[in-house]
Amino acid sequence: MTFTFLILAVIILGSALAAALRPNLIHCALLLVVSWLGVAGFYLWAGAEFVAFAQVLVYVGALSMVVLFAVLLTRQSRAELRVDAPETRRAVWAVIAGVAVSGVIGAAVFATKWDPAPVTAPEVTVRGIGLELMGAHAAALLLLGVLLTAALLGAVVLAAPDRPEKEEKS
Amino acid sequence: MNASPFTNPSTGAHVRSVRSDLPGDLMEVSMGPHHPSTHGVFRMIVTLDGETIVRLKPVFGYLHRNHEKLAENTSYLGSMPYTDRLDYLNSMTNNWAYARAVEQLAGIAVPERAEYVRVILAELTRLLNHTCLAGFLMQDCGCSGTPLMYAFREREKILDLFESLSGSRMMCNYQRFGGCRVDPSADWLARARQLVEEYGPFLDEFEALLTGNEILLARTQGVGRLSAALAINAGVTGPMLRATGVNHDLRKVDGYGVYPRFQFRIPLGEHGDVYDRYMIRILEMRESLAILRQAFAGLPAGPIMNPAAKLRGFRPKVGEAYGRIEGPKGEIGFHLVSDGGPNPWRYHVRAPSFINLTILEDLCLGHTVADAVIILGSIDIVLGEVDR
Amino acid sequence: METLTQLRDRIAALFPAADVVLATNPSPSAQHALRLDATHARAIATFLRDDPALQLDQCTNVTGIDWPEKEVVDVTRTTVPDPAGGAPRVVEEKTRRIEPGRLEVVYHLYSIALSHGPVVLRLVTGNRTDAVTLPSLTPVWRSAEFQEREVYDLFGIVFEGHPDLRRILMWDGFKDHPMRRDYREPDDYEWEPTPHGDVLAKAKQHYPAPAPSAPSTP
Amino acid sequence: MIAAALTPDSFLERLPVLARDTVTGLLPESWCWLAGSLLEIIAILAGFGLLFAYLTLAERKILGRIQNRPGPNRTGWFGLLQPFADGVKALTKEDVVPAGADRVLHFLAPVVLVAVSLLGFAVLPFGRHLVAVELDTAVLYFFAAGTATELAVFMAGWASHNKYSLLAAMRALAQLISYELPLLLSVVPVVLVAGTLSTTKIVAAQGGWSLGFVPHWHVFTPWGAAGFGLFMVAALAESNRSPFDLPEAESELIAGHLTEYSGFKYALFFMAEYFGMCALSGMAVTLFLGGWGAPSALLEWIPSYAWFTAKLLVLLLGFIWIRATLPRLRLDQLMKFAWKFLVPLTLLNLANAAGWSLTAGWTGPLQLVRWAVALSLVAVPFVVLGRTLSAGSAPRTYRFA
Amino acid sequence: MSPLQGCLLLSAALFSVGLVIALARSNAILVLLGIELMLNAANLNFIAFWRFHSGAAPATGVIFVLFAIAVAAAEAAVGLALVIALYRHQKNLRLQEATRLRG
Amino acid sequence: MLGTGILQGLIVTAKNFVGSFHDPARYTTLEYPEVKPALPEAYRNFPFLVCDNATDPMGTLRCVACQICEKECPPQCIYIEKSRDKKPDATGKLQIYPAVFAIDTSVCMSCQICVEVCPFDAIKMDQVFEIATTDRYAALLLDRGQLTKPNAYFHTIHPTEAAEVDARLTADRQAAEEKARAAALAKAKTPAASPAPAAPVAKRDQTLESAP
Repeated sequence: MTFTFLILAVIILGSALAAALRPNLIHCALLLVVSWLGVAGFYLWAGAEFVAFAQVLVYVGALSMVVLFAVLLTRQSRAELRVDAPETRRAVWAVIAGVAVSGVIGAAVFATKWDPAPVTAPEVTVRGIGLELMGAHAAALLLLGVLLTAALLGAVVLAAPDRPEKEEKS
Repeated sequence: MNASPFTNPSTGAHVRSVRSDLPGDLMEVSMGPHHPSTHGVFRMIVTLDGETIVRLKPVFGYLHRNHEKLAENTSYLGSMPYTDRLDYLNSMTNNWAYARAVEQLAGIAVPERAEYVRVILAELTRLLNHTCLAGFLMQDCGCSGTPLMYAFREREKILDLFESLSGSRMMCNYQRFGGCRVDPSADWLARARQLVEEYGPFLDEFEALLTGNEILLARTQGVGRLSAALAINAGVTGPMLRATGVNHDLRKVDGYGVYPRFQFRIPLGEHGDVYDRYMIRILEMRESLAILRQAFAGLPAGPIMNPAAKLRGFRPKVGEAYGRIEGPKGEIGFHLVSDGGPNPWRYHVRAPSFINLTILEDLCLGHTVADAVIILGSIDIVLGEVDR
Repeated sequence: METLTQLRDRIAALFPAADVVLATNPSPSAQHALRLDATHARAIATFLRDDPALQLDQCTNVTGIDWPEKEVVDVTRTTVPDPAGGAPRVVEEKTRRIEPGRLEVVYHLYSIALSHGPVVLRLVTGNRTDAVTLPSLTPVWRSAEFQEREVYDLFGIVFEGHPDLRRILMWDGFKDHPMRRDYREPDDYEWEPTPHGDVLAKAKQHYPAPAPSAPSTP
Repeated sequence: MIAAALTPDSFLERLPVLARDTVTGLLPESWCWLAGSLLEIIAILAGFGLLFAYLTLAERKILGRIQNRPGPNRTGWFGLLQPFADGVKALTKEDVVPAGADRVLHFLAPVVLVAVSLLGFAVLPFGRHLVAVELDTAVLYFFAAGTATELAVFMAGWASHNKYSLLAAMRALAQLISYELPLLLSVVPVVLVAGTLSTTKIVAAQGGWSLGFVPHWHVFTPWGAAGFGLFMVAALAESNRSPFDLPEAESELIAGHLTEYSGFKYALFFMAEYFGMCALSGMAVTLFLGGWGAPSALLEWIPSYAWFTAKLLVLLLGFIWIRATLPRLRLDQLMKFAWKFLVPLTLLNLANAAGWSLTAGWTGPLQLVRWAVALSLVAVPFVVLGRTLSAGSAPRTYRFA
Repeated sequence: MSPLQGCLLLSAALFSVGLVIALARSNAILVLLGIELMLNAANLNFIAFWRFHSGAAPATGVIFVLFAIAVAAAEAAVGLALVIALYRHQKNLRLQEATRLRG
Repeated sequence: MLGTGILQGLIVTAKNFVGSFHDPARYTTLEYPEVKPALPEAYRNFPFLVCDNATDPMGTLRCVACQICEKECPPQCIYIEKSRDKKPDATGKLQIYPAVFAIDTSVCMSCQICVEVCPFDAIKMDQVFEIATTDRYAALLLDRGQLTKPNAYFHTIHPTEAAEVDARLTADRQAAEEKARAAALAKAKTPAASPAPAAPVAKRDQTLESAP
């Protein structure tokens, strides 16, 4: 349990919690970007460089943009960006559910007897990942490619406006 | 929104398409009056759907100084320097149009040499205006000043000529009722001739810089299309009208001055879009060079002023006249009503920029903000003339 | 193109109820005009635009003119034969009458298709105060849109049927119509030290108190 | 021969490293790593800070010369003090935050932007021994670090509470979504051929010369030349430079996301723009132009970092030259250009590079075939796609009456 | 507490926060973002086990996370496309009002 | 092919870049305070009053306060008060002179109409344009003393026009003298005849008719 880990945990959870509470959609999205960056930091701390950079590239580089784009495309006015605060009843139930879930998982974590951790991270090079992907996980990779293509096409079809004269933007 | 009579096809009027089903997520942007691309203090209240314009209302008058009221309190001669300040790029043609209106009102003849000099100066002014416009339009398209600076480099040379002839670069105050104020010297004519010879290569360079540029083509072609029918009905004149393919040039139609003596062609557009408007002006400059060469060759000797014309105490008889010439921006006309006094009873300027602005909204609808800027640029307005 | 007189007769035949007067222009320009009455103006304008022999498709210029009320001295000369048998005498009879004030809108029409013109149309209001409504010709010629707005703004002529009749050069809150001959600029200017005599005198009038900070209403 | 005596590891070549070691040698052992890193950071900040300062001056002077005017020449000898005068001016100007602005984001945007645009320098090999961080995943890191720049532009635009800025924010997002993809895809062929994501190894892969004067840089292969062109176009868009400076379109959106910024925050935006430009140019040098490698064996005695700087400056000059010439694209045209032109070309280029590396063993006449195929794979799609892209717009001929 | 436990607790907490966002907020985009957070929490677990638990294959955890990130990206793209379609349809993003599958 | 137009443009800018170092036709900028523009002779700026003798500027002012320029000035920036007494002018004839002659250069628009309408060649256009001041009001109101400049100065700035004016004035003066002499002669011959009218004011040419 290192100091770095604690800082990362505070960043990740703090920004996620703040995002849960902010009324402003853009703030929520930007705070979640911070949270994702924290997660990337965690990967880096854990020694998974490649995953960390992939996380930044995908989440900060692409997903956040798409989210912000969606936020801006679906606004009616500036005031509209202020989402109404969560209804108390729903919020209470949600918090209860959340606490229950973390309670259960936490209890399980403490109840389980874990093996001692290895001292150093497993050595994973980019080359190694590439070879694994093209070797053992080739089928999964192909499937993923199909999935991504399908998702892309689906997204375009869904988001495309009914009127044909409007420009496709996303 | 106003109920629009334009939507009534039975009147035969030109319909302006106004979207009545404006969806909710619109943004209203007030572009101007201090916006770098509005060519002065001009304002467009633009309603945007995303970046697409669904409504545009031009607002102007920020430079309004009631030029016409001033003229009603000033003698006929005293209004001449004020006409310089209408379209401050084209003071020579403004002067000419005003002089022509007064000459029609009072029946003053103009000596032949003066007519030639007027043609020379008017064509130089056309070069000046179109060069500036090309530069400004490229600036609106997002060039970082380079075409504008090249245009200004050449414009300076013409302004130098104006300065050494009339004493002032822009506010020339040169034409008089019945002639011109100063007789150009042989030295001046030689310089002007040299400028004309050097202008063709400059135009070649300017065209090489941008006319074939793919980005410019993509930006300007098909943008801001104007139909010939709407252009005529909306009183659009000048290069804007000719870009729609209408063969209408007052130099040919009215044949005023000594224009009928010169051989020149009128370039005509086909699509009426921004690119056509730009190219028509470039081609017109080349025709102007041809006119200038002929005018230099044919310039007769003789007086520059009609000796019968009065400077002081000029009181035309009761009556009225509308005099117009083909200014670089379009038909510039002056409507004068005289009650026999030393000041005009009514003095009205038919400003081409002002009337060409009528169709701004029609051109911009359905285009983006970036297009609105270049469409406005291609209309070629000078706010001194629009607001008067 | 047919002469203006022929044109007037043709219009009179087509629109028998319309009152079309030939207004002559004594200046050397000889740009005579047709004065139309308000009720038929738009119909006649449409006819002028659409008639194949005229095709006045371009309305170049729209102007307002203000003619305030003025006293006119009409001189009628009558030749009276001298009863004594001498040379006939010319008797000048002077009558004074008040010519009522009116506002006038002038349209200059040209034909691009047939390259002729101008045909000048004039519309006259009843007076300068309450009967200042004229039909708008914007539905016929779009070019009149801004120009009629300008005339409305500067002269206060209300154009009926104009799609968007707002002030165009003056700001929306402005009250008066500055191109009218009897317009007096409001005494609202800011004082600034100027050596110009007139302005100085006006400033003294405007700010009777020595302190220029407290303007008084005139 | 002096040149031979100086290569490859001359004193000049090792000078920066030696300087660093001398300083860190003064400190206790446990501090060495920290001090070394700090020195590297300081060196990068100082070096690129100075480059930024003089790049602004150079841009203004070159633009001036292109436009037949002298450019800034009043402050100091030939205007050499102009950047500092600008800096003082920016620092002493009032910092205006518009009413209704999101103050926190408004403040954070320029800071984030500068911070993020500096990150990329960490993995650029400036010389044979000069790379701040040796990373196995350096290329991935570089692009991951660069992604947040448009996020900062968005923050600036959105937080300013200004409609022009908001439009700029939208444009920035759309532009990023469109250009991130071709930028990455144009890099992939290099990674594919070099077989590594490490920048130092990519540079090493381009070492050596044929006949002593034709370097094995990627730009001298058909796919590499195409990749370089595509990368530079995407880099232009990525760094918001003309003709893709849509978020900052001064003739349309006044200054877009910068409209409501003044004083030092405004200067920070400029700094970030130039840092981004430098970083992307540095990446292009690394990936395609052989990094710090000399163009000829005979010139190897010149220190590697000098070569890197020279190549970098040439690319930056290109940025300025293009800015001086071209008009700006419209948003929809920009996206069309990205999706219908750049992305297909980069994908084809990837296939081309794959074919190139598969046929590496071909010799003799087969080598000619290899070049012909690769060249046609570059040229034919370029012409065809270019034609479809610019369909309907061409110079026109006019009739006269 | 071992590092693994710490990581798992962090992951659990992050998952709960994501769950709370997804359940409590009514804006469709925020709900999507909550789900994204939950996915991230799961990824955290993979890396934690890969790093701090012996016996795993050397690259499995990393590759799992890579796949998960890719799937998450696809999910977000489709999700946001749905959001935009929803907005076009009902002019707001309140999920409570999106009660019909057919328009 | 896509890109050729762009390349063409790049070549043009490159040519201009290189040209700016060796081709004065391309590098057209003048650095103003150090390099002054060469003003053409016709250049006009604000008006000034011509006096014939530099040592006695007020005594030899050509202006006779006829106020034509004041009336004709379009922006009405000239302000003249006539004197109550008369002073002999350059030819020795008694004339009214301007007690106050002020031009508000903050209003003046340099149109040259005052020069054109002046029947006495008394007001001419100056070429001084560096008249920036820190005082917006008083410093821009030029009074009689500031406005008056000798004929020699007029010769330096507008030599051609000044020579014409001088020739015309000399001719007019001679004509007037001759006429006066003839009149005196005639008077001597026939003292009953009415005295000849005073010499008419110098007329520039036919285009200038006398003021209404």
